[in-house]
Amino acid sequence: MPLLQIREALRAAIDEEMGRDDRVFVMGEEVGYYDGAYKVTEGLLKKYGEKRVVDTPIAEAGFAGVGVGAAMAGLRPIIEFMTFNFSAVAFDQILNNAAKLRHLSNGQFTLPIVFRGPNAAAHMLSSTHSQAFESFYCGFPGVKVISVATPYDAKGLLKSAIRDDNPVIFFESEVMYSVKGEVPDEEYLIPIGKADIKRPGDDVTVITWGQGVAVALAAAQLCEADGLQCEVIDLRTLRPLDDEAVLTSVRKTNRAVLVYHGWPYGGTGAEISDRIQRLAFDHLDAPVERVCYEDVNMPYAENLENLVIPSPERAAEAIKRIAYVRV
Amino acid sequence: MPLLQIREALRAAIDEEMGRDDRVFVMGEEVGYYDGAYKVTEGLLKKYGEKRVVDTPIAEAGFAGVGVGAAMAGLRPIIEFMTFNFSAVAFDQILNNAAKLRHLSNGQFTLPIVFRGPNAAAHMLSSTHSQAFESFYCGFPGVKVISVATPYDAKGLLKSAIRDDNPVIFFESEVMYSVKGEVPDEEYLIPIGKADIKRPGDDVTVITWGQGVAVALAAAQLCEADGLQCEVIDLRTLRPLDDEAVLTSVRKTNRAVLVYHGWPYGGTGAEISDRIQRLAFDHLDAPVERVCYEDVNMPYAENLENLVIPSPERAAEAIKRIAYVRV
Amino acid sequence: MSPPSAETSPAPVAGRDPDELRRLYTQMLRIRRFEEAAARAYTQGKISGFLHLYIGQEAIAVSTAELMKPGDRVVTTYRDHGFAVALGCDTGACMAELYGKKTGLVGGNGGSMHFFAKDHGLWGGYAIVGGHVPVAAGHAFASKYLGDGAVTLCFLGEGAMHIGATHEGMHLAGLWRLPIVFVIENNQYAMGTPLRRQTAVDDLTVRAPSYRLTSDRWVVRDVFETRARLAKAIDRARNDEQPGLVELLTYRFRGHSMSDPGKYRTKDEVEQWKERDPLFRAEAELRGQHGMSEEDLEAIDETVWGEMDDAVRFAEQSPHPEPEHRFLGHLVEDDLAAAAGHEPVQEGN
Amino acid sequence: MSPPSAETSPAPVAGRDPDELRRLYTQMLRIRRFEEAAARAYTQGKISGFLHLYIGQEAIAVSTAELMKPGDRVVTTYRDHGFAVALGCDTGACMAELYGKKTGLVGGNGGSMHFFAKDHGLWGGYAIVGGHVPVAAGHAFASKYLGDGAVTLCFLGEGAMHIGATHEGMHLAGLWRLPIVFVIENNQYAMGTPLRRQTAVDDLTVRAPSYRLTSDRWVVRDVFETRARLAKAIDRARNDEQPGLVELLTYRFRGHSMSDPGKYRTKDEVEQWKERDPLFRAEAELRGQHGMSEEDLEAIDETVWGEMDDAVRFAEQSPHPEPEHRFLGHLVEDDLAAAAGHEPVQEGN
Ligand SMILES: Cc1ncc(C[n+]2csc(CCOP(=O)(O)OP(=O)(O)O)c2C)c(N)n1
Ligand SMILES: Cc1ncc(C[n+]2csc(CCOP(=O)(O)OP(=O)(O)O)c2C)c(N)n1
Ligand SMILES: [Mg+2]
Ligand SMILES: [Mg+2]
Repeated sequence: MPLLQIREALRAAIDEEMGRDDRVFVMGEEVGYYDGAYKVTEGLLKKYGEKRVVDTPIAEAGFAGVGVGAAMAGLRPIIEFMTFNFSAVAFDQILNNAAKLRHLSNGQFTLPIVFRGPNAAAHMLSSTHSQAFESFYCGFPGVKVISVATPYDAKGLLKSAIRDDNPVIFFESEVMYSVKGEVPDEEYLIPIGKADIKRPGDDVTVITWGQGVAVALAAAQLCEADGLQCEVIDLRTLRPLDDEAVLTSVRKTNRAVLVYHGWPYGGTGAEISDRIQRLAFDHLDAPVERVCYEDVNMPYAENLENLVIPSPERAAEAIKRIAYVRV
Repeated sequence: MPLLQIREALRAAIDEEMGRDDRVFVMGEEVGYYDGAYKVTEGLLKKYGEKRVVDTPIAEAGFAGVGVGAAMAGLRPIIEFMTFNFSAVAFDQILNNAAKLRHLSNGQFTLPIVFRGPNAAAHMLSSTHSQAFESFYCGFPGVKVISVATPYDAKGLLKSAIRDDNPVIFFESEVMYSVKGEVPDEEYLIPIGKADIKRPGDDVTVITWGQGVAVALAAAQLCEADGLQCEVIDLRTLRPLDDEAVLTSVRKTNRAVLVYHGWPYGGTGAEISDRIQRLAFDHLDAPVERVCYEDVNMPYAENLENLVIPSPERAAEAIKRIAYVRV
Repeated sequence: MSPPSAETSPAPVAGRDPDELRRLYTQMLRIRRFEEAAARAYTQGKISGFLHLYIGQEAIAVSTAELMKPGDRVVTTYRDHGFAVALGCDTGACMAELYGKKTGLVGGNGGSMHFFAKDHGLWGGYAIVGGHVPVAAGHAFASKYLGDGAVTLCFLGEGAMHIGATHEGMHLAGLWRLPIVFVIENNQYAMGTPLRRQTAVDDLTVRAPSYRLTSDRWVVRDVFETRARLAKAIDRARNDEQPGLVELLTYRFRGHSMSDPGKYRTKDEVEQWKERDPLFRAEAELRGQHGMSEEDLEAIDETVWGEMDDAVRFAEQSPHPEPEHRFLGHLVEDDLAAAAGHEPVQEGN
Repeated sequence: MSPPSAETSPAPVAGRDPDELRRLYTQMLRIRRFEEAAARAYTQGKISGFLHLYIGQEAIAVSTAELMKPGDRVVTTYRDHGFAVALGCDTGACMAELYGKKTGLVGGNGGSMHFFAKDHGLWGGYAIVGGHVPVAAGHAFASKYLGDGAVTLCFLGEGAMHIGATHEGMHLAGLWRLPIVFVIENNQYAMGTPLRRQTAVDDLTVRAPSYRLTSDRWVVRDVFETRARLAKAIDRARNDEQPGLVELLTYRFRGHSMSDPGKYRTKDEVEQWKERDPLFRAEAELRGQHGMSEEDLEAIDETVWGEMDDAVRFAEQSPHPEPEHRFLGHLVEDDLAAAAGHEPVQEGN
């Protein structure tokens, strides 16, 4: 199987879907002539032209809203946020239009739209450029939320997202675009809403997504030295959550740790923790732990950023703590 | 003690603080000549003039940002959102400016600013006008978040919020502005960060805030018939959370139910649930339950809205369920 | 408040056919009576929430409806009943929506502020000020993309001119030469705030060149004039790649919503504007120039009231939405499953 | 890209004092060399994150610094080093910030995009496009409220003109007649997007009347001219309640940030603009009209490079911030507690 970078896998997904359906188009800042700020859309302008690869001025609320309107009118927009940090100025369009117009119109409209782009911290971009937005968007009834960590998942899930008839928020990561992995030549789709066990194990369930996946796998590795076998579950879809996958694992291991990029108060992490304590209460031998950002605005300084972002060591510590391994 | 409505208590707080400190001013849509969309600021324009009671055009990002800038420059703005639903268009100003500028500038600036207004569902305003925003804002490092349910709390906490040197998000409710309660004549402050036991009890801890408080108290009443004594804790401050108050109660009752207005996925409710399972794990005899909005966009139709919003009956059911009372 | 500066004297409009005027008059009257019936129901406590009346502005919706071709779209604000009635939505369904009934225009999901009737060209009433402007630009974007020849008409209050989303939506429409006309219904107030405290300019079309939009601006006194001038803007947008910005000087005779007593305006001012009321003027013309009798006029009114009484009756007798309805309209697959008889699934509950 | 239309020929500016020119030239050079040093460190992998260079636009920051009175403020974008240097911030502290060091201008919290130096009048570099415009209006609001006589100068790229926050901030400033000047640094590109694909107009000051802002517009070729014309705008804002919008036609000779090779521009275009480079022109004038020798010029450059080498050395030798520093700058009381030696408390951990 060919080895692709995540950016190439995403591009292949967009390219295939654009080839398959004339109504699919890409819109965002620098997606066209610049080939994408992070080169995800490289070559697409050349192939599909200005009509279907649309550069925008800096106006996220504007072009997010244009995407919503275009979706109502039968197109299938892929809206790129250069990073999800800039979606903060389009928050209302996602909350009050994308997520609500089907409901408000009592089903008169269908909104097949994908909002995608990199999310969460990269490296030394300071606080305004290092935020994880799933905690906000996962809360919205009316949308689906996806976060990918491998080229294979990126391609299969982005294709599904583009074909989905609902608004989908699709999270990538600047620091992961170059991550390579096998991607089959033949076409495939990955169903939205299904988690993936990235590493099987019997002792502790480690639940993760996005940038957290690599951290969790590294932590699992570290824990092996202590004889702990972690089951690492990559959620992939954050809304709707794959409760079954999580609960099946927790019922087996009786312990769960969440590892992810994002602030600690509330959000996706807290939701999963709450579901586990509620739906697997009698199976838990230890509290659910979360390893995520510290509760601060992300500092620019590298040494501080490294402390704020979850590390394999910090994750391993939490895993061992709830496995009651002396640390 | 005089009986005041919540709106009057809020007004008294603003009035007293404006009288006390020239740098305090109010800004927002219709706060002046119209006397406030919900009459919280009634009479203040007349008393303090246009300079300190500032009507704005419809430009939430604009005037929220003006507030932030004015706070950096030494003023103490009170920014009214006509409702917090409209703060969605100012999301970026709160996230990236209000919550971050002190940190980004390494403490060069202090941001004594209050964003206040009604929050969550009122009655038949449909989905764009019925949203609870604490789940978003509680996540931001760098702000405090308050939600009030009585005239006494409203006055004492708003005064503290205005005097606080940090950005404070202050939640009220359209449907509670007319709620009456005793408010002392003499000046008082209520400390930010302290929960209040609105009803003591030994059997189940019911944690609530804002519009949830009345629901929780009514549910507690209902549960008495089954011999259950609920301890109803009104958090009042949602960030920072008063962990001690919650944990002390849960260690006593070994059971907790959250009752609040807001969506179920993530947010403040999930955070509290997570903290309880984590910090009182060995004390819990049942999973923590949450009684909140159903996971839908709020319908306009009254009968549907009543089903989506938490009712005393629904709360009582959850309380009994985790107390293992047959329902 | 003094009368607006653009008191453009309407050039005598050709073709003032009495039958046509009568038809347009009746349409305007239907909107007015619909809203009067709604206001009464509101006062009686039969409907709730927010209710923003369009009374005084009807000529705009009626002119617009006249000009729409199949596929054209109207996108507007929460002040949306007038467009629904003018575009031919069933007044029973409109009233039932205000009552939050199952038979309502959007099944009780949206209420007064969110009328949608795609089949009638009503692409929605939106309640976040300015938030619909980029969406409307998106509709026009799709028209250009698909080459369907349709025009989108995006209505907004003058109060919406000062918010970011409006700026971005208009800017993109101008940049991309989209087939859209933005129509400002400048009814002089945003809630209680008169224009002079909203903005430093008098004439909102001064913004048009910054977006490369064509512009026009007039006092809405005459439904023929309004139709004729709107037609030109629509034509430019449809055929000449010239998106437009039109400012219509108008007035709402009621408060901002039912809860607003409108104390910020003088009686004099309201009276001045009543003289410009296109409905009143059309009636006067029918009576004066066209010699229509009092009885004929009353007969029209009776028919219209009859329709509205029926609408109210329909609304009152209609059932509430089924409880499961609240789970619909979120994800497409849930709607399909429900249609096939399956139970709803709830996230996180 | 063809040269901008507003190639306003600079009226011969009175008072071209050679000493003054030399001073301004040196200031511009300090900015350029600072950034060249930073770019080198970046290329060497010693600094990271985003680094947006100001090279080509230095005359703007230098003119501005000349005009500021105590209390006046500069608010700008992520392209902020030039202002920091021009306003007198220590280049060592600036460089240390890029290195993320404890001794940095903001202690390593903000990095390149977030220089703040209140005491020097630098009220910050902001990284969300347009997000700073309302904040700057807020500073001006405070000045008016307090009657302190200060002016706020808000700089933005031409790319920021199309986003909502900019519209709202400018609109409020115009409505309330705030003491502020908005200065568009139109360097022709927003990242890789040339102006003609950003907006349908050529001249961005066409927007000024919609906000009732005064306006001016010129090509930045000459630091004296730029200073003189900026001075007028500032004066109107300070003394006549006339907030302003100024469009400065300029160019960045480097890519948008260090990761941008700038392939979207032709060599020719860059060369054309290099001829307008105020630093280059000042040097030519010093050499030509004022007879400065090559050695004199080299001596200046050497001194400036010396400063920058010191800055780099200082940055490299400075310590990293202490780990506990990451908990500071959030809540005031935590900062006070830390100053008093207490441990930080973490919410939710
Ligand atoms: C973003 C936002 N802010 C505030 C409101 C509350 N609000 C609803 S209508 C309105 C006034 C709008 O005035 P205008 O645009 O002139 O329209 P009109 O009501 O006069 O038709 C306000 C402030 C809102 N719906 N959305
Ligand atoms: C809201 C927002 N969207 C996108 C970005 C990413 N971004 C940073 S700078 C920039 C280009 C800005 O161009 P311009 O305003 O002309 O300023 P210049 O960089 O040319 O100085 C973009 C798109 C951002 N920081 N904020
Ligand atoms: Mg209006
Ligand atoms: Mg630029």
